[in-house]
Amino acid sequence: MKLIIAAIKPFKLEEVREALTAIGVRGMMVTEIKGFGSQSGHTEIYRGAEYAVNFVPKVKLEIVVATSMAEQVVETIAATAKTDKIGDGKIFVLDVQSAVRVRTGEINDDAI
Amino acid sequence: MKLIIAAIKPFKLEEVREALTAIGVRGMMVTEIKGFGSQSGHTEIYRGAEYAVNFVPKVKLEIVVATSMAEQVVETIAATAKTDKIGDGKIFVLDVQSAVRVRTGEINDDAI
Amino acid sequence: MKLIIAAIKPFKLEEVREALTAIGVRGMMVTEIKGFGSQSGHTEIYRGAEYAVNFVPKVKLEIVVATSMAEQVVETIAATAKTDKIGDGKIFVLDVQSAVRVRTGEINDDAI
Amino acid sequence: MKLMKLLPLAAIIALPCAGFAQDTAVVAETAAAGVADDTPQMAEIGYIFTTFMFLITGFLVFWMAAGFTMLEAGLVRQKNTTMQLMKNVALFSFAALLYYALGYGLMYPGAPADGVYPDSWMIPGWLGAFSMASLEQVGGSPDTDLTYASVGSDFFFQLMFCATTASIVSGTLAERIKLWPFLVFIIILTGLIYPIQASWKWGGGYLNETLGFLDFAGSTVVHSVGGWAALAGALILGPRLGRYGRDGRVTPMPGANLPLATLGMFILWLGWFGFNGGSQLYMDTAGNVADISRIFANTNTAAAGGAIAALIMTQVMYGKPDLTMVLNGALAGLVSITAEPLTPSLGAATLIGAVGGVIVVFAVPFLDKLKIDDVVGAIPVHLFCGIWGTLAVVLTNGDATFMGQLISIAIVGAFVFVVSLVIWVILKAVMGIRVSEEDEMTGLDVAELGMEAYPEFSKG
Amino acid sequence: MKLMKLLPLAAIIALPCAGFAQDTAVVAETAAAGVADDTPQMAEIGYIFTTFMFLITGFLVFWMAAGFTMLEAGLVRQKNTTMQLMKNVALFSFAALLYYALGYGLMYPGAPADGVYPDSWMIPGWLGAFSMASLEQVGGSPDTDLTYASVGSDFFFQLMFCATTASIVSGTLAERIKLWPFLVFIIILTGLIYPIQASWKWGGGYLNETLGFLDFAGSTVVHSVGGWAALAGALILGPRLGRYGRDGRVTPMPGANLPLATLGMFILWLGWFGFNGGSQLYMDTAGNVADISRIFANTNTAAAGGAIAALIMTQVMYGKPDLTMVLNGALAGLVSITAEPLTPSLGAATLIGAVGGVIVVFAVPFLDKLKIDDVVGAIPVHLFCGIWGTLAVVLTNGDATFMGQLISIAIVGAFVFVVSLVIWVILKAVMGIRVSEEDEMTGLDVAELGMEAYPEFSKG
Amino acid sequence: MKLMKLLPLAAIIALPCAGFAQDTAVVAETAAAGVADDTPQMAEIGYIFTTFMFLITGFLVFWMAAGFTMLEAGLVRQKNTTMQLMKNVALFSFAALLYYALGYGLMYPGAPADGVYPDSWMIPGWLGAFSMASLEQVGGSPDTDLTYASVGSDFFFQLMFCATTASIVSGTLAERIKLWPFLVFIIILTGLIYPIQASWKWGGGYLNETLGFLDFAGSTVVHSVGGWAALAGALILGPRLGRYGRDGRVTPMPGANLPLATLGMFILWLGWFGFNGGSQLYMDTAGNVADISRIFANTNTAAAGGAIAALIMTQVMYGKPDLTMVLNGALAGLVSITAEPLTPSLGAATLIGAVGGVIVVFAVPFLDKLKIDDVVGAIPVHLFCGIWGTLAVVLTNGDATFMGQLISIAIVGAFVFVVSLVIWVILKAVMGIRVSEEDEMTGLDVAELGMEAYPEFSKG
Ligand SMILES: Nc1ncnc2c1ncn2[C@@H]1O[C@H](COP(=O)(O)OP(=O)(O)O)[C@@H](O)[C@H]1O
Ligand SMILES: Nc1ncnc2c1ncn2[C@@H]1O[C@H](COP(=O)(O)OP(=O)(O)O)[C@@H](O)[C@H]1O
Ligand SMILES: Nc1ncnc2c1ncn2[C@@H]1O[C@H](COP(=O)(O)OP(=O)(O)O)[C@@H](O)[C@H]1O
Repeated sequence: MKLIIAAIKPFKLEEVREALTAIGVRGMMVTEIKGFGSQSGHTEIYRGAEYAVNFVPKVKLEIVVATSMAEQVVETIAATAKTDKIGDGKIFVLDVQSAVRVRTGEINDDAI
Repeated sequence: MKLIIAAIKPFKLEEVREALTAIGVRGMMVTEIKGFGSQSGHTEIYRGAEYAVNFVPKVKLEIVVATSMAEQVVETIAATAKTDKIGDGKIFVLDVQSAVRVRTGEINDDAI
Repeated sequence: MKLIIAAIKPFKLEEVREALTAIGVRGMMVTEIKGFGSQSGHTEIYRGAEYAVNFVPKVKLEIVVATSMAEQVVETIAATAKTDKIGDGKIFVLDVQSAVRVRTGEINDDAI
Repeated sequence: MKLMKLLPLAAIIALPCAGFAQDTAVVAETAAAGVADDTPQMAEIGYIFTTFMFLITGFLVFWMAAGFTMLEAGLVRQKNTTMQLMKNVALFSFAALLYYALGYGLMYPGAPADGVYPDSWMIPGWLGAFSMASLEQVGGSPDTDLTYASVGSDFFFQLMFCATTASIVSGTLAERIKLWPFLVFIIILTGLIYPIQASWKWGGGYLNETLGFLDFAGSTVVHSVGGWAALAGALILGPRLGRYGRDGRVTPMPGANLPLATLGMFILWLGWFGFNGGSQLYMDTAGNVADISRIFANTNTAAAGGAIAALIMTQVMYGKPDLTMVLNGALAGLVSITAEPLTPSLGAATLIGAVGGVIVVFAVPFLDKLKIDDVVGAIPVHLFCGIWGTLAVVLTNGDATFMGQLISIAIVGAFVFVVSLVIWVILKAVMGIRVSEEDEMTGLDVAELGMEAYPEFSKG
Repeated sequence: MKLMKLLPLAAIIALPCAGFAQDTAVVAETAAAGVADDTPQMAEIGYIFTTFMFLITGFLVFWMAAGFTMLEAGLVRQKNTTMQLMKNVALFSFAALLYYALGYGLMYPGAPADGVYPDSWMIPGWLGAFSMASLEQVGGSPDTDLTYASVGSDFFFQLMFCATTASIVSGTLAERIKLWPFLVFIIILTGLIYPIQASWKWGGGYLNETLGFLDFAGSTVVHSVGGWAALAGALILGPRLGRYGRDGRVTPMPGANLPLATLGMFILWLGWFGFNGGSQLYMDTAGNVADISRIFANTNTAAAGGAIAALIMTQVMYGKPDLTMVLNGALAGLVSITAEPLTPSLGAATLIGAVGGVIVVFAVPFLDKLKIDDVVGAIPVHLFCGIWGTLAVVLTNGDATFMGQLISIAIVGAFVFVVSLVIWVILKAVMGIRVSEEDEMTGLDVAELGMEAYPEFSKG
Repeated sequence: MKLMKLLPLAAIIALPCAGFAQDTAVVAETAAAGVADDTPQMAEIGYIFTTFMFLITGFLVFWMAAGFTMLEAGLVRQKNTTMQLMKNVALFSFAALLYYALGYGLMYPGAPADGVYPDSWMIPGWLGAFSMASLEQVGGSPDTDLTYASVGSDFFFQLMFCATTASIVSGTLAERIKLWPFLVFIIILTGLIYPIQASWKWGGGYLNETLGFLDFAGSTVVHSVGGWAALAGALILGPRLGRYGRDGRVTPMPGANLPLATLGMFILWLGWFGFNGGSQLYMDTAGNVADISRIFANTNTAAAGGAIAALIMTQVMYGKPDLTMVLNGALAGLVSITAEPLTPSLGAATLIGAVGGVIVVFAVPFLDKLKIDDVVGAIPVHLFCGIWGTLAVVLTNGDATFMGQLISIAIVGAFVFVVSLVIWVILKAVMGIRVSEEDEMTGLDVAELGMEAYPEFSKG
């Protein structure tokens, strides 16, 4: 199995979720994060003092899928989250050794 | 070492933490997440408009433990987080290559 | 590539970010977490009732870097986040199999 | 409140609420007044002063409804906030309806004229007759008694006291009680329980006539009544899940939004000037307005005394001052001075309030010892300090007797507590008053209302 | 408001605002009054009562600006909160300036004396002359007419009504309109549209003189006017991105902070006592103060009726009560009683308010069907219930005619809606009224103002 | 405030606070009044009007305490919010006690009768005698002077001004000062510093008698005094950690809850009507109530002017309007008009307020240049605009002289700043006024109070 970690723009979340459901992804973990990257660094003024905004709000998806499915999931996210504007995000793939579904005790591919 | 990632029901957090402490887990990272899974998808009405609730609040645990301990930790979480109701959550295990304790510089098993 | 996960004290975030930028890290994901560890467990009183505070606020950094850079990043974080006080945090390193930059489709080292 | 009023009721009975009589009435009166129609008749001036005073102090007491709402919304956990808001808006609205439909009539059957109670009592001195409130006709009526105030202003003012009593209950029972059973209780409380017992004192009933009970603005008649009803509810309802460990360990469930709670406290403090000041009931002479001034000053200093006492107590006892206790302390000071805000000197008022603040600091953990789960501390503030304040009347008002106060407290307490207990038991049996364990864990907002109070804020 | 006033304007015209005339004036008057200078002359008493009443009811209406601000800040999404706060502070401030510079003069050209309009009208009965507001000289003027109230208090009170009208618009158009075009519209609304149409009724214009239109405190003149302007804006501006799916699916965008919204509702409820009560315009006799009391009591019960109606309706229709609808319901009750808060009995007032509550529950989804995106429900509350309330006058006030009410509603509505529509179209063409898609998705706070309302709270 | 008052003090001295004298008193008076006991004597009417006016404007000023609390709680960072709430509740409570114990007596030793100061001065014109405040007896006293108002109402009203001064300090020093040293300073400020300097003007002291200083409602006597004390504190306390980089870079520390800050601003705006209006001190004649009306209208328009000025300035200077500056701007307008809210025309008042708004926009970054860390902008608003407003009196009030104003500002400023500086230095030496670096980074809520303001909201 693979753990797919993706940082995307918040307003893309719903679209990505629908696309993933469409290809059969049955679960994920979503976290609000502060992203730092090339998009960062524009400046704002607060009460007359200028300052750099280094973090931009992003959404992190963590999805565990069967190895066979991983590529498709990555492509789907990449396709759906794309706006061609800087800050679209990143997708990372890691190896998962095992998985358990708490409710049933099913393991690995059956668990996800 | 192993990284154990678990998504559980929020109200189970305290119980799970106690159970893990009991078996000697000395640290973890806890994050509030929005979970998507089979539990998701009931509908609500807001100001007369019906809509589907796709995300349910979950808590994500991330725990790094010595390989020898991994299985026991997974079992403990699975046992404690269980309510037999849909949405109980998932547990994933990943490989960790190295660990460092910032304060002391200790590494790997000594760091956790 | 490596995924570096670090739990540090919140007020160290800016310092660490600057140090990492200095050594050429171009991106990261930052999450507010509740940390459990040896630092935890002091007690407070609320309306006359004593209770233990088991979680302390921490910041989690997730950074994917080229394998060649991983060690330096770990050292930089360790050096910058250090206060020699309990609760300084931990750094974990995991293997990353692949990476994609959504905007451009670049992969792996080019993506980060 | 100094004296109950025959006249409003007389007025009520006398006048059908002739809606469209407006213009005729106006014309009539205008004609009567003749040329100088815009200069009040001398006899009207006191009436205008007192009526206007009721409207102003009345809207201040109304504002307390917002105060309770913010206080409670700030002291419950995030997941039960929408429900707490809902309960507070709904309870005020139902109180308004019920006090109109039943309460006002029951509460003011009128004082006895040389020992003989008017027929407006069903059981003389104990139970008034049923009648819906109605106001003078538009334009006022020629035969209005000008020595008091307009029925409308009196009704408006008194209604707010009834609603206050109801607000007290919602805080104690928060985070676990179902909406509708709670509202059913509120309907009974505001339509029957409150007005009936209030008639004993302010309606010229037994406590007033026979026991010489003194309760200027309602430490007992309003606050302890709310407290008793809440206590009965808390006993039947039981504590929140996980609140009390077997080992007697108390798990704090910190309020989610302390700025809101603090705002609520300030709103209540402000409203209390109306609560106590308006209870002077007359502003038609220099003496009365000077008394109202005393009341404002005393009310303010009592609150300050309560807050400071709680601040110092928690600093000393726990090593760290506890804001929620300080907020309760200020309210405790206010409740404590409510039974007699007029006669104490500024110093005495400060001390009476300070004692209230001390009581709260001890009462809150004490209730936890008894495993009585009072989410916002309403019982310590309104019941305990209501009793203290009622007894403290004897310290500064020579007309009050310790026994007269004590017996009255007991009578009112017994009546309200027992009746409430019975109603809660019935409600529990009939419709169930508590949400399911799962719903309670999920939080009432999502489980019962499907609406989060802070949907976009992630929970830490 | 019962009658328009010649005198204030007379005063305005008569007196230059002689700032430093203070002391002389004071001296003069003091001298005049002689020894008993601190006892008001009999003739002054009614004047003092009414003036003071305006100041108090006026500050209550001012407080409504905070109510709208909190209501709207609570019902928009987190990312647009700072902008909503900004718009509300700014719109009140501009309303204050414009009503001073143009509005007050346009609104009160004065009623015709035996059929003949004073020259203070440019178009008799339809358009007043331009003049900036100015107050009596310091110390008051010897020749002040004592039968009404001071110009300052009247101006202060009336200004708040103008600002209220503006507040209504901001809620509907929230989360997508640019700051400056919005403020330009507000300037036109408060400087021209509102006062001109208000002069038709309260300035003694056509609707008042010829159609016998009755609108006590402004269900039409204030609330529906705000509603019409908002509706025109919503049509030109279009709904928020993603609000309405092609398949007719409506995507709810829940308010980010319901305690804030609830606080706003309570503030508005409180302010409404001033809004309706002060519209009695006189408190110089027992009859007038008794009427104001009726108004307070009726206003309160109508709000309660509206809240309960919405509570029950949503419980029955959706299975779960909807807090945001209950808040709208209370406001709906208030708007509904505003056209005639005096003549109804308490029972009638409750029903009139309750009908308002029902209207809102149906109107909100109805507007969504039409893809008209009203973020806070201002159109159902202020426009729909404003119309209902204006028609309901005939139920309790014999002087009102159904046709007179209906035609007046239509005239005011047509004028405000058409003029607003034109202005919105022009603004759209000239400066553009809507933020870019990207900015809207990012949220106006960061995109337009670079300032988050809750910077430290992570978004869930 | 127009003139200081001999009489209240006379009353104070004359009457012991005879708590239980109530009934006798009441009876007496009633008897005196005889049959028509509910119609005020003609001579009482002005007294009732003025007294009631003080109670109402007084509760409005009380409400400002909630305004400061919300404003500050909204502008500090999340981690210091509970502490800010605590400080505000505590400072008001201590102010209430100290003004009763010391302040009121010190502040009103009474004006000189033909040049001779009464013995109630320790140092004639400069330092009053010590005496605790006490009110007329219950029921009022037969020999009350009816030309002014009740002592109770005057005390209540004046107390709130003292508390306002204290509230100003807490905002500037937020996020780093320890609770108790702060409260010790507040005790000295409200018990000694404020009343002593206030007696120079309002107590009939030197500034009033000799310099002809005019400060109607306290731009200098209240606001700049708070500002000077805050400035002294900020200098001794130093800026927040990380606020100013070596390279002169300023790190913004954005307020955590802008809706709260906006609510606070609206509360202050509302309270200011009482602050300035009540300072007319009399409402017993048509002239006085007309003046109060002028004051209400001018106060409102000045706030609007300040807000709009700040809105436009920030738009022009930074390209984006800054809400926090707009909030400061409205308050700046209010402070600016406070020294003379009566004599300006509406236009002049708007401009005076607008200048205040401009001042704030420049003053806030200016203080940052000087590395003076004022968390909420209290120094620009209350000190800078307090000075501006005091000087601006000469523009519309012929009685004011530029030098008289300037010298008075200097005397008051020197006294308050120096004394405050000394006290801060002593406090720093004796108990330490600043929390540890670690505690400051952790946040005062957890470190000092062990209680988070928003425990369940995760920090973004
Ligand atoms: N090396 C990295 N490790 C972890 N997360 C990253 C990394 N680089 C970027 N990200 C995440 O991806 C987001 C978008 O990246 P950014 O460089 O801003 O734009 P782009 O993806 O267009 O290059 C960042 O906000 C951050 O959350
Ligand atoms: N494939 C997955 N990858 C990551 N997280 C998952 C995955 N499937 C489920 N989860 C997490 O587990 C939670 C519970 O899963 P769900 O399918 O709802 O119920 P159950 O665990 O009973 O099957 C989800 O809310 C989500 O947070
Ligand atoms: N085994 C672990 N797995 C994951 N995170 C951990 C682990 N141990 C500690 N942490 C994280 O590191 C933080 C600091 O660890 P702690 O034991 O409190 O202090 P120290 O790092 O000085 O030993 C914890 O709050 C937690 O977030």
